Amino acid sequence: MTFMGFVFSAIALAAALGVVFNRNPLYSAFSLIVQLLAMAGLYSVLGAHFLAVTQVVVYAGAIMVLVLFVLMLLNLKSESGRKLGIVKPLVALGVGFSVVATVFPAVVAQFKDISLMTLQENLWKSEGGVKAIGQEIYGRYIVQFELSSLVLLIGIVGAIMLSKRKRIVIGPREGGLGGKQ
Amino acid sequence: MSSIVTYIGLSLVLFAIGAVGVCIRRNAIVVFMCIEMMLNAVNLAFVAFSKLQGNLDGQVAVFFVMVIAAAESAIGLAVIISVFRSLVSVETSDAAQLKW
Amino acid sequence: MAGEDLRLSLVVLAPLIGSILSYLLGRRVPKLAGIVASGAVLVSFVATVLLWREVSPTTAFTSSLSSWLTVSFQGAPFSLPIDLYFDSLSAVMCLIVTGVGFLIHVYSAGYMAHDKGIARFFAYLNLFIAAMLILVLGKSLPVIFIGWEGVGLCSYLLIGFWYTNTEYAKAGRKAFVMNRIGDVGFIVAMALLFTYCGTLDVVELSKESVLARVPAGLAFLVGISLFVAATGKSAQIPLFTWLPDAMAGPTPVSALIHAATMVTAGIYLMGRMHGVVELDPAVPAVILWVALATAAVAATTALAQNDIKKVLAYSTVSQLGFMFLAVGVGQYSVALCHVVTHAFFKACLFLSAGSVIHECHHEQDMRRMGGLAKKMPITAACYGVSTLAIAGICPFAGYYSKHAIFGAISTTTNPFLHPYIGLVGGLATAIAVCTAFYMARSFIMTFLGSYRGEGHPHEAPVVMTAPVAILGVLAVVGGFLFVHPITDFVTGPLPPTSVGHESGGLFGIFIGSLPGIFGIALAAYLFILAPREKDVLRAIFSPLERLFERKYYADELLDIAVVRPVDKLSGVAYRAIDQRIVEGSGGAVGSVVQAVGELTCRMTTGQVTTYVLLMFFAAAALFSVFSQVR
Amino acid sequence: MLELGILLIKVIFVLNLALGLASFCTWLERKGSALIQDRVGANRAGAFVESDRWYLKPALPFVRALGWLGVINTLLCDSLKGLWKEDFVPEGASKFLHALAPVIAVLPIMLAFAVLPLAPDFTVAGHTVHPQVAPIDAGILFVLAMGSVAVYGVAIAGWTGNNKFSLLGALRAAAQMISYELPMGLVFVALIVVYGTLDVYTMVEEQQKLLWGFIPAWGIVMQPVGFVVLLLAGMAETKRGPFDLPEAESELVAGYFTEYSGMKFLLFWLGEFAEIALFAVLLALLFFGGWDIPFVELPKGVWWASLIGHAVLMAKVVFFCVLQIVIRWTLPRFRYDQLMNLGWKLLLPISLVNLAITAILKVVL
Repeated sequence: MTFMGFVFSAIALAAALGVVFNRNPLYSAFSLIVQLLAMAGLYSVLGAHFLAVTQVVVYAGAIMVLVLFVLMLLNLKSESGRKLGIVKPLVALGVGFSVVATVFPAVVAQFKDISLMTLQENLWKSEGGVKAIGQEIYGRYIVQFELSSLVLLIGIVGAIMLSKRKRIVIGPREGGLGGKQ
Repeated sequence: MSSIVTYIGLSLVLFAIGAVGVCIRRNAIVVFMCIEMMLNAVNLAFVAFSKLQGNLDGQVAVFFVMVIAAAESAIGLAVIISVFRSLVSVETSDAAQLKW
Repeated sequence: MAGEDLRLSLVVLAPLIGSILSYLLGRRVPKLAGIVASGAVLVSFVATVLLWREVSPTTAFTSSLSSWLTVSFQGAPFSLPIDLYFDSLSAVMCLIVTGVGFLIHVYSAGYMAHDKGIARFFAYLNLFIAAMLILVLGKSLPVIFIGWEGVGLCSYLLIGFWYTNTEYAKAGRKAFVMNRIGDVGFIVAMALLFTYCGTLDVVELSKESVLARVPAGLAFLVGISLFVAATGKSAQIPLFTWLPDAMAGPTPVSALIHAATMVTAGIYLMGRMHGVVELDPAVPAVILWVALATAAVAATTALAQNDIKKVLAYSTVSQLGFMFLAVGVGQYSVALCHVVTHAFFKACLFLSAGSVIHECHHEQDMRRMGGLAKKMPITAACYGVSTLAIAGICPFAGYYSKHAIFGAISTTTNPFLHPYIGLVGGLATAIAVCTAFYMARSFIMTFLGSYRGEGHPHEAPVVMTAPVAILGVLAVVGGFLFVHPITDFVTGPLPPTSVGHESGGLFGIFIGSLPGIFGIALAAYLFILAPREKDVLRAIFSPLERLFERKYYADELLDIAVVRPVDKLSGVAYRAIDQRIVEGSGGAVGSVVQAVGELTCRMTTGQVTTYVLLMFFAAAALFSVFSQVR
Repeated sequence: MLELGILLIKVIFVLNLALGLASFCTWLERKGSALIQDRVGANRAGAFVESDRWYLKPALPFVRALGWLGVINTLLCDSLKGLWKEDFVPEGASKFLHALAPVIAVLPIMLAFAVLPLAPDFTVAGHTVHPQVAPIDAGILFVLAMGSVAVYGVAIAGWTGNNKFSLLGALRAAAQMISYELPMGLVFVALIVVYGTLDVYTMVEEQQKLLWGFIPAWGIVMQPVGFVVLLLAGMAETKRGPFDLPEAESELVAGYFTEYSGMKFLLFWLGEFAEIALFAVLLALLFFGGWDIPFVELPKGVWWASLIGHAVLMAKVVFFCVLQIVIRWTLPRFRYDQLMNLGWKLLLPISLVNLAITAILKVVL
């Protein structure tokens, strides 16, 4: 891993922690943007320039703008004062630990002999990368590509249907929370 | 440590942080963002594997994950907004009517 | 896919697709339903014609569509190929099904034009054609069975087409249930054949070496099982009472399904499996006697019916009896000929009757008709021609096939039948006289005399008269043109026959037509020239008339012999097994599940975070387990 | 080491060029708007400068000329004023984010210049110099990515303003920018289809060919519709001209930078003008042949040819800067619904159809 790789990794980790531990969702969102940009940097370090740019365009340019939009529209304050308690964070840390503890040894066992940087250093020089990815997507993966476009279309339609105001609003159940409309 | 293990480790840790976030945060939008982060963690692993294998399958997979993430964000945020409309809250603990 | 394969698939697929399309389009634009459905059948017909020109008595096409259930069975690989098989027998059947089917589709477009369910109607009708084609094209018994069940289903759906009328719905159910009894026979036969012969392929099953594997003691059971299947579908004693009730369906349905095509499936099955049927000579004997009894019962019952469709229904049962007569004496191609000519003239009769009913505002009682010949000349002509054909008067279609059946009776070498040939021939002649009599009666009551109803009938629209006229023409020339070519054509799949080729000269023709002439003359005498004599006869035969009218109390007999015991048995079973064991154990299982559910439902807190936590733990656990395993 | 040195020089050159162009646009805006509005505009500061120092004497006429032209006023005085003004942060806003927003508004624009080539290659002392800071393989897409990152500067600025006008302005700006990114991206894709490459340098090289021997294969010839769409979308992206809804003075005070003052405010301004310059460069490079002079073939790899090429490019860039400013001061502001309709119902379908036709023609021809 190069120097830049370490820099981006550190940023990504710090920002990831920021996402989880910021009380204000808007700060979480900004942290996530930083994290996503750091990931784009990591892709770049790994030689996937096209993906790096796509990452910026799709995640930073579209998805996170949408999230910010929603956050600003709803104008939410920090999470309500209710205390987290002690059990939940502990259990959550247990989750995190167990994910890492179960997967990492298996992966390490799988890959410890293989050195990454010795492999195919100049695989995607210049614009060969974009061209090669294009040929993969429009060649072997054409069906999946078309399907994913269909998924996007359905997503758009679904989002519109969901956020359209309906004439009949099914209110919260009796005794449920947030009774006022 | 210039091996793939570094990247996989980073990917795993990011994934775990995301998972923890999903578990402990109550704001649905933050939960949603944590899920995005987990997707990204997996993407990183994909790209690293792609580099390791010397082919582009991993990168293509990342591309598709991004597409799905975009669709997911559109739907997810729409859901959150419509939940907000009826509950006046986006906290997951408030949207707890679907139970026994 | 070779050209033949494509066309062969098209034969079946066209009506299948037509079925879906006609429903989807017909719901929006009712007029389209008939056009699409008829078009689909026409496509099928054209494809069949193209294929038919390429088969000879000894060649056949096979088209493998797919293979189902590929398993290793006791060490030997077993698979169930879904194959279509097109030989000369299938060709003749296909031509009849698609050709007559097309004409009836066209007719239906007129007949059903004002019905709200026209889209549904044509969807069913096309589905029926598809199922019937699967039946006649299936290469193995299971595939045939698919078609067999398919036509049964469509028959049920179409009999009960006007399901808001309880009686009609019940008639449909009756047909369905009775067909199930026949199906049991089919399944038993398939099971036995597979157990002993190891194959269900019809080509394999026509080989003597394969059939020889059936143990001698079971040959009778196999043959009879097949015949039971045929009695169900082809309305033979004791399972014939559903067919007259099936007249509840729209008249084109009666013409297509319950006269021309589906009911002949039994004949087709007998012909296709003739090797199996003839394994034990007792089986053809049983077939013959049952057929004879059916023909007699149905013919006499028809004498006393006043409903025009009922008359035709009993006449169908009776004619089916004739066909089985030919089957019983081993002359399958002769039976097939009668299937063909019968399809022509009976479809024509039904469609004419349909026109009459249509114009008389759904009046079916012949006593309220009469004198329609002046108002509906084309229909009357067609009905008349077909009456002559069914009566077996010489140049008309029925004469040739019927004559061939009479000829066939004398040729039998079956040891169980040979001594009784005289009796059989005599009875058959008497039935033929009956046939001519009641058909002439129905013609006279409907078309001659003066009109006794209230409506103002006039000639049906051309979309209805044209198919009727075509079928009428076929009823005239069909026998003359087709009977001999068909018997020659199907010599590959069916045993060759010598019957029907001798002409016998003018005198022979006269003798052959004699029963028909006699019957018609009698009817003319009693109903036109001397109506009073009829009442005298009636007084004499009144007890018999009642017997005929109630179709020999067949329904009541069946009720006593089958329905009530089954009812009793099922009552006992319901109380003993269902209520105690099944419901009891169900309750026990239910309460256990409920108790467990009470416990586990505490886990569903409604909190997403809880679920997510559980999910992650489960995923981690699964991963650790599986990464260790490998 | 030499490589690094060259890179450093390139970076400095490009940064200076971007800032210079931005400054030029600032001045152009001031004076141009004055001209259009029949005013005189800035013409005092420095116009009467006097000095007794002998070494300054020769420079005085130039300085005075600059003063008369308003250059000193717009570039020097305004900057100094900005630096010395009070830096005001509204109550309840995060200081860090408040400071971060203008940086994010400027930085991506500067970065986007990195992938734009500014002159043909030339060879000096055996070294081939490629006047493009970062020839990455995603090429033109990088510009798009940077454009989308720039949204955050605006969004954060609006949010840290901690008032409704700022927030509304930010929402408008964000919506406007992501809306117009779509047609822009589609025009880029159409160009990629035409030239078969993502690399801007190669695109410019391609444009130097002649169609049928007498028409220069400039982007404007190959993609006339694309040019119009990109011009409109680009102006909307810069949030200027008739598209300045996010900072509409009459409705939102000053939109997302209402609460900014001093140098931070100037940074927003700088970012805006840098964006104008960026689009001018883009339009010149993608549609007007970059450094190409029609029917004139300059020798390859010679330094003076590159210099001429650069000058030609700059002339085109200046033309587009002027064009944008003239449009901005000529047309009235859109209504918000008109803005959205233009973006989604006109430009997007047009650019989609344009892309489809381009693809078909590419396959057919």
